[in-house]
Amino acid sequence: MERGLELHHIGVRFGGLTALDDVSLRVPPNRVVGVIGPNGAGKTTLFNVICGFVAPETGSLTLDGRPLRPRPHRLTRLGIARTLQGTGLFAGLSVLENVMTGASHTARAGFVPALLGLPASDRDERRLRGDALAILDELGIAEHAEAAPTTLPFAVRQRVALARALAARPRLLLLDEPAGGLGADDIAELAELVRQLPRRETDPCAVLLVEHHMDLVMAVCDELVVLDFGRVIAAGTPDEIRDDPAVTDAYLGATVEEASQ
Amino acid sequence: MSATRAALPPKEQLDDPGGRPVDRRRGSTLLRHLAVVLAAGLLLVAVSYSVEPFRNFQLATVAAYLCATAGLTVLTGLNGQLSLGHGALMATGAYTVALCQTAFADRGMTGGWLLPLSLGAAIVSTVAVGAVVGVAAARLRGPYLAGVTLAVAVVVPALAVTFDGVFNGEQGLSVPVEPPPLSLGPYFPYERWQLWVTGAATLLALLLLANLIRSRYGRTFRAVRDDEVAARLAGIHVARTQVLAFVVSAATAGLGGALLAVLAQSVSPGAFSLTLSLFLLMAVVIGGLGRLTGALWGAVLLVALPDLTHSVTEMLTLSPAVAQRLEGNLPLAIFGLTLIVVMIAAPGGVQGLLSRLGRSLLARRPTRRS
Amino acid sequence: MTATDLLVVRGLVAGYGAAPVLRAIDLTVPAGTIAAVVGANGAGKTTLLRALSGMIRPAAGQVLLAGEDLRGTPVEQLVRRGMAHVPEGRGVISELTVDENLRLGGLWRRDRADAGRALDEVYQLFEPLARRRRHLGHQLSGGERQMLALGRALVGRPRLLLLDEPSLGLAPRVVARTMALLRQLRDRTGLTVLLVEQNVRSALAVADQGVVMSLGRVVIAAPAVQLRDDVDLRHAYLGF
Amino acid sequence: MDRFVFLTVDGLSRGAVYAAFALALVLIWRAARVVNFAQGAMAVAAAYVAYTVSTATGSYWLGFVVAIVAGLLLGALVDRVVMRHVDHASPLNPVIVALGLVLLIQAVLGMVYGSEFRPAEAPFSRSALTVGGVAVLSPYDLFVFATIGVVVSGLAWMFARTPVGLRMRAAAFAPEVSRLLGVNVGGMLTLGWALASGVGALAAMLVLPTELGLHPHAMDLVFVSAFTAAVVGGLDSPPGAVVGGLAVGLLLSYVSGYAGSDLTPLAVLVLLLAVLLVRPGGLFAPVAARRV
Amino acid sequence: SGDDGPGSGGASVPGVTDTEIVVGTHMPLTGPASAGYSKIAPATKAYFDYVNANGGVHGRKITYKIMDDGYNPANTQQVVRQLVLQDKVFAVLNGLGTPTHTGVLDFLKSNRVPDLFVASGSRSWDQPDKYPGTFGFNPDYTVEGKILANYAKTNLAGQKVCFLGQDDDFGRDSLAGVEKVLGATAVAVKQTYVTSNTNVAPQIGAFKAAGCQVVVLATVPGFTALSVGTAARLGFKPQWLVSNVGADHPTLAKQLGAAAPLLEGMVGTNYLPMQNETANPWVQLFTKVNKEHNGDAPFDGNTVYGMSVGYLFVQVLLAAGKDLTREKVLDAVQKGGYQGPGLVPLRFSAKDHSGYGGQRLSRVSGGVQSYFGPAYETDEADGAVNEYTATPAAPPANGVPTVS
Ligand SMILES: Nc1ncnc2c1ncn2[C@@H]1O[C@H](COP(=O)(O)OP(=O)(O)OP(=O)(O)O)[C@@H](O)[C@H]1O
Ligand SMILES: Nc1ncnc2c1ncn2[C@@H]1O[C@H](COP(=O)(O)OP(=O)(O)OP(=O)(O)O)[C@@H](O)[C@H]1O
Ligand SMILES: [Mg+2]
Ligand SMILES: [Mg+2]
Repeated sequence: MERGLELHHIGVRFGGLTALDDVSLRVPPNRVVGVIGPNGAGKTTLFNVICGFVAPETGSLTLDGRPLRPRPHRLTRLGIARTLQGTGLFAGLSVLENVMTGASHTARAGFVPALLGLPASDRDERRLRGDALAILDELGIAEHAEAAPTTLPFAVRQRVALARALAARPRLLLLDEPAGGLGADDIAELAELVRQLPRRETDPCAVLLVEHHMDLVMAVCDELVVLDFGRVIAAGTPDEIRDDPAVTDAYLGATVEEASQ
Repeated sequence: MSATRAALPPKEQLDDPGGRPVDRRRGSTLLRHLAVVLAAGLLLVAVSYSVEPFRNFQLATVAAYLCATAGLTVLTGLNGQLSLGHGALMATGAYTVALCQTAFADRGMTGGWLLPLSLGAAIVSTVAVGAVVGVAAARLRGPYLAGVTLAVAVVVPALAVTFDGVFNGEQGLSVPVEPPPLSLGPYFPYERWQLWVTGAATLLALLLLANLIRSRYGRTFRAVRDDEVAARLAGIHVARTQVLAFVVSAATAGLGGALLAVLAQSVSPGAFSLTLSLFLLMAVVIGGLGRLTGALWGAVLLVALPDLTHSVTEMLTLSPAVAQRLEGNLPLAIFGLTLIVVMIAAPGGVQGLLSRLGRSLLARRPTRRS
Repeated sequence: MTATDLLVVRGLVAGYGAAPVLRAIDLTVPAGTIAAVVGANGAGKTTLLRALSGMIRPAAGQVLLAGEDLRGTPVEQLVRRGMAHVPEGRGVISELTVDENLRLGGLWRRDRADAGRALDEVYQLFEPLARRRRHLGHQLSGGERQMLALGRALVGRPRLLLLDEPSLGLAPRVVARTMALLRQLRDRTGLTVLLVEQNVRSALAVADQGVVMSLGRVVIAAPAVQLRDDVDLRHAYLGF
Repeated sequence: MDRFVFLTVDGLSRGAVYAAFALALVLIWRAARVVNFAQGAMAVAAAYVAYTVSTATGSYWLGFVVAIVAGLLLGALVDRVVMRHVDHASPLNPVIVALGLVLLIQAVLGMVYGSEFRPAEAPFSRSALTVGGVAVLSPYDLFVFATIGVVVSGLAWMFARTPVGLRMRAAAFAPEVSRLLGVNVGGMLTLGWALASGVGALAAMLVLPTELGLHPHAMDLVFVSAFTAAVVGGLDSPPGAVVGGLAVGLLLSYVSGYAGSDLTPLAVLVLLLAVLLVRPGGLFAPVAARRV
Repeated sequence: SGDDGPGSGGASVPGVTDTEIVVGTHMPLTGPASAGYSKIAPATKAYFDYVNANGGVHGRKITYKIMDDGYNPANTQQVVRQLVLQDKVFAVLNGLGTPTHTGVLDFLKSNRVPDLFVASGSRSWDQPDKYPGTFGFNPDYTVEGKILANYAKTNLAGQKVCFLGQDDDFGRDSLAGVEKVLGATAVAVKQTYVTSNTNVAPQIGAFKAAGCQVVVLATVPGFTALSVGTAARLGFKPQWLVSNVGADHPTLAKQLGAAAPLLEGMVGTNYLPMQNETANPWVQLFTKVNKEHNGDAPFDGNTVYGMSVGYLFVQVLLAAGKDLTREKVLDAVQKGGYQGPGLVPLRFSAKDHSGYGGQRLSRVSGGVQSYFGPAYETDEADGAVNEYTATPAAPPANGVPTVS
């Protein structure tokens, strides 16, 4: 039986500042779990713990029941991929190359074939390229394959970042504010896309999503976890969370319309 | 000078090493590159017959420098690591080749295979040194990396003095090299032979480098340069990649140094001073970072620019009093000024300038199908 | 142009290379009002703000601030004319502390005492910043940086505030508060705001005027209420 | 024991001059994010001006002041005429231009002054005072220490406490944003170059009397040591430059005193590695940047 | 192989026509090592111009190509090949520097280019079997060390002798000479310096602590000045015995500036007329040449040196005869017997390619450096240090040598 990613009693501190405090959560396979909370609540830090950029002071992680001691460059091998807040694309690589890089760990040809330009290396490259093009196609940005990322509109860059993460064929995808800077149409499309991820025919994956855009969160998440000052203050289905007064108080607040009247 | 930013490509253009669209490369990388290398080799042979010995020697020197600049441009241009110590790596190769050749000569061994063997040994020893430096380098960024490689550039030549029992101090070692094979005839010019040897070795090195750049390794080099965090998340072991780039770069630098030693038939620490390291860096930047053609322009400039500036000053007739002051200094002043002007006028280096020219010519061609 | 028009843009053309991104923008923002600029990704909203604050040089057209032509005014002089630009991507200086970033916003001012007061006010407005005075910019979370960037602009007590997607990365509660704050400032101090937003709903909620951009042109400029309430207009230009 | 004290004192006084020059490198790094490889050549140029003035007027102090002024001007000039026009998108470009400047300046100095050594006079006695039979610092050393102390604390104060210091740092880190905040970035850059070059000239005036003399290449070796010192200390930190300078000075003195001068380059490399492998941003590195 | 390959034999001799002889040299004109040395080649050239103005040698004018190598062996490789392969020089004359010139020995040999009067005191130039075309000029460092040590032994007997040398063959050979005379254990403290570290206080401090009374310096001028200055700072005043390389008083005085009086009493060596001996006919001749053909550049030991090289070369060309070939020039040098400005004998023979074989001591007194005592000659082996008593030759009337 598959158990997915589990965090147990994670605690992180930066100097005197408690970024995460006794946080436990679970991302079951093929589910979309959202993490929301005020700015500085520790959401990105939580991602950093899962990725191994930040070592927790307390607590532990397990993946499918096995202890997980994450290191960033080994994540894709474990079936975890992540996008970055901002986009973090390689400016000097074309879109296609960016996506191919995402699948680095699947390359099989070693150094010597590469150095000698042997067919093994060429085959590898062709396969990576084919896969990358397929993903770009799936996300509807194949036409930009040759472009330099810096010349593309923001929404397209966001998709490239997503494509790069998907190229790793993850079982768990960590998305950090994927809707940031997107317009309403793009967000709707993104929502559709994220919803589909656990239901893809090939390589379905679970999603752990950090986002401030409530429409998106409510539309795609199966479960929500709310952080405030590094602690979990609520967890449940979107509907439960929406009506939780503590969450409204700490995070949602009044609508803009109400607030500005 | 953060290392990760050390070499962002010019904005409007990606440093696709071959400049061809990515997805139309169907055939074998090896065959494609081999064809280019063979053509270059034939051209080189033809040239070697049509120019005088000194030009042959100069071309051979260009070839030797090209090994080093090509390696450096992979390191600095593609991988974003700055090295002020490539002169020291060249010295490592040069001394290794000197020791090997001397050992062979002392034992009375002869044969055409000895030189390739020595060159191989030079590469191996430089790889070892490069790996050690590279491991340290992988932890460092920008000016801190510059500081350490600068120290390496100073230390390695100094070791020749410290261990003068082996390396014979400032005076250095001589490199016994066999004459051209008799089958080429008794009067075969030595300099032409030198060009053939260095040219062949360099083309081979370039072939391998070009293959590597085209492979996923080239891509990971550049990915690490552009964004280390994203690279790690894409499953790339950043430190390992950086060490690998350093080692590859060291190997070619070692070969370059070894070839230089073979050309000069001698090595001494003074020939591999910090100045050489700095000049190599200038060469790759002026040539155009991150492209093998840029490394070629850089190597050509390293040899041609001093020669040119010297000729320019020779054409001036000066009174003895003025000549005393200008002699030597004027070429250097011209050299320095050229560097500054080129860097300001063409920040993408010679190669950047050429490709810009090429593109604007293409754009002006009336029959362009869309 | 009336005396109360703080910002007037006429026939502004600007871009990054050969092809212009902005093709003849005309725009008027009366003093003491909030204008929301909305439009799809790549419409040129950011480019418009950059051209206004001189970060890119317009190819043609005119920008008048309180009747004064801004052409040729160096970027660093514009704050002295009362214009503050919070750029896209926030522009927090990561190597400086929160306090230094904020002080930088008022450094150009002669009136040191008032700059100090403005600083205190910002700390009161954004209390997470007050807790992190000595933190370096890069240690902040995404939303904290956004607060810092906005706060820094306010320390200079601008007349005209150019905001590029201030809601980006902010928690809904803070978005609401920020928007409310803009209204307050408009009402209390007569601040004029040119607000670029993807978050059309919240932008139109606070704005007096709505400006819709598409492909480098202003396709419609109308009272915000009208854009908000007129279903046909909304469908035609905003797609919801 | 006497020898140890002697070597320590000697190392400290050497280290002080390295520190002075390292400080100039730190300044320009903080102001423009450039490692100025031309710092040595620029400082020598200023020292030649001082030499000309001093020999013409017979006044050391006039030359001293003129050197610093010349340094300030040269720095501003280099920024306005050259560096301003360099594309800083790749940080290597300014480095290459600086190397070009080195060649140019040294060649011009060689043309004007020839390649003979000129004497570099010290304003105070360099003879060590003896205390209890051991030679300790000379009046000149004390002068060097005092000058450097004043410069370091002045600079530290300027950067940390004054608006101009804040502007300079902001302009260096984020020129675009700084302009939006009303910082005259161009002016700050010029000021940074001028200050750094002025401090460099001052350092040269302090260093040269302890070197072989005045020569177009007189600062080449000092540059290497000072750059090492700055890197060891952390390029962003003026106190780091001082600590790094003293550390390098001491190390060189001990190694050549106890082990042999041919081992000094190796010792410097070992020091660098030892420090940087533990603290990759130098001893006084700022907090490591959060990158995700 | 190929004794009669193209280029040698036959009518054409590289660099020689009926009206011209082209010779070249490599020198540091720029860079850290150029101080002083950059004046040598122009002085030689000035002397050649003087000879050319007086009709040349056998009707041929001498063209002297000076190439700057910045004291960098890699550059030396390039410029010497340019001289030989492109400019087709007849010979390379007075190439300067041990590390720089060592690198081109094999190249010059395989191209059969006469490699005359190398400007350094290394013993490498004296290998007639291995490098038949290479000849030295300067007395070698061992000879010099022996003569300095001989002075210490006879005039400063019983004093504690110490030694500071450059960390290369210069220092090593010099120390070997000193120890040959004084005995292997006689030198109380031996220290070395590297040119990349300009602090010699640790070394000088060690001398002081050990109570050294005599310090032999095998140092380049910069480090002589530095050592003397540092010693004064430390209140240490030994008797300095300084190698010819680093003993030129004008150079040192200029570098020390106001501290020049510290040089008082310094004993040095030389083997050419001192530039301040205005009564010496050679100095008079060279001064005249310097005025007429060298832009009246500052006249110092390097000028005398450069012109002496030129004089010797003209002597050799004359001796080689009108029908000039490379072989004849080498034979002419080996024949030996040249008399010129030198105070000690030139030792050229088929078995000996080493150049001057002795030195005379000088002392600085009242700010003036002048010779004292006899000239000495010796070999680099265990031979005794002997007085050399032959009277120096006088220059020919018009300053141009004639066939002897
Ligand atoms: N490397 C660090 N050093 C110091 N403080 C840090 C560091 N990383 C994070 N913090 C602090 O920890 C807290 C949590 O940061 P985090 O980035 O996880 O917030 P977040 O929930 O992602 O916020 P946002 O929604 O604004 O992105 C913040 O107050 C931040 O300032
Ligand atoms: N630095 C640049 N160089 C070249 N083109 C650019 C640059 N910045 C933006 N562009 C192009 O200009 C156009 C308008 O961009 P702009 O950033 O102004 O749009 P925007 O409306 O702000 O979009 P978004 O909502 O994504 O922020 C886009 O097509 C974009 O690709
Ligand atoms: Mg976050
Ligand atoms: Mg925008």
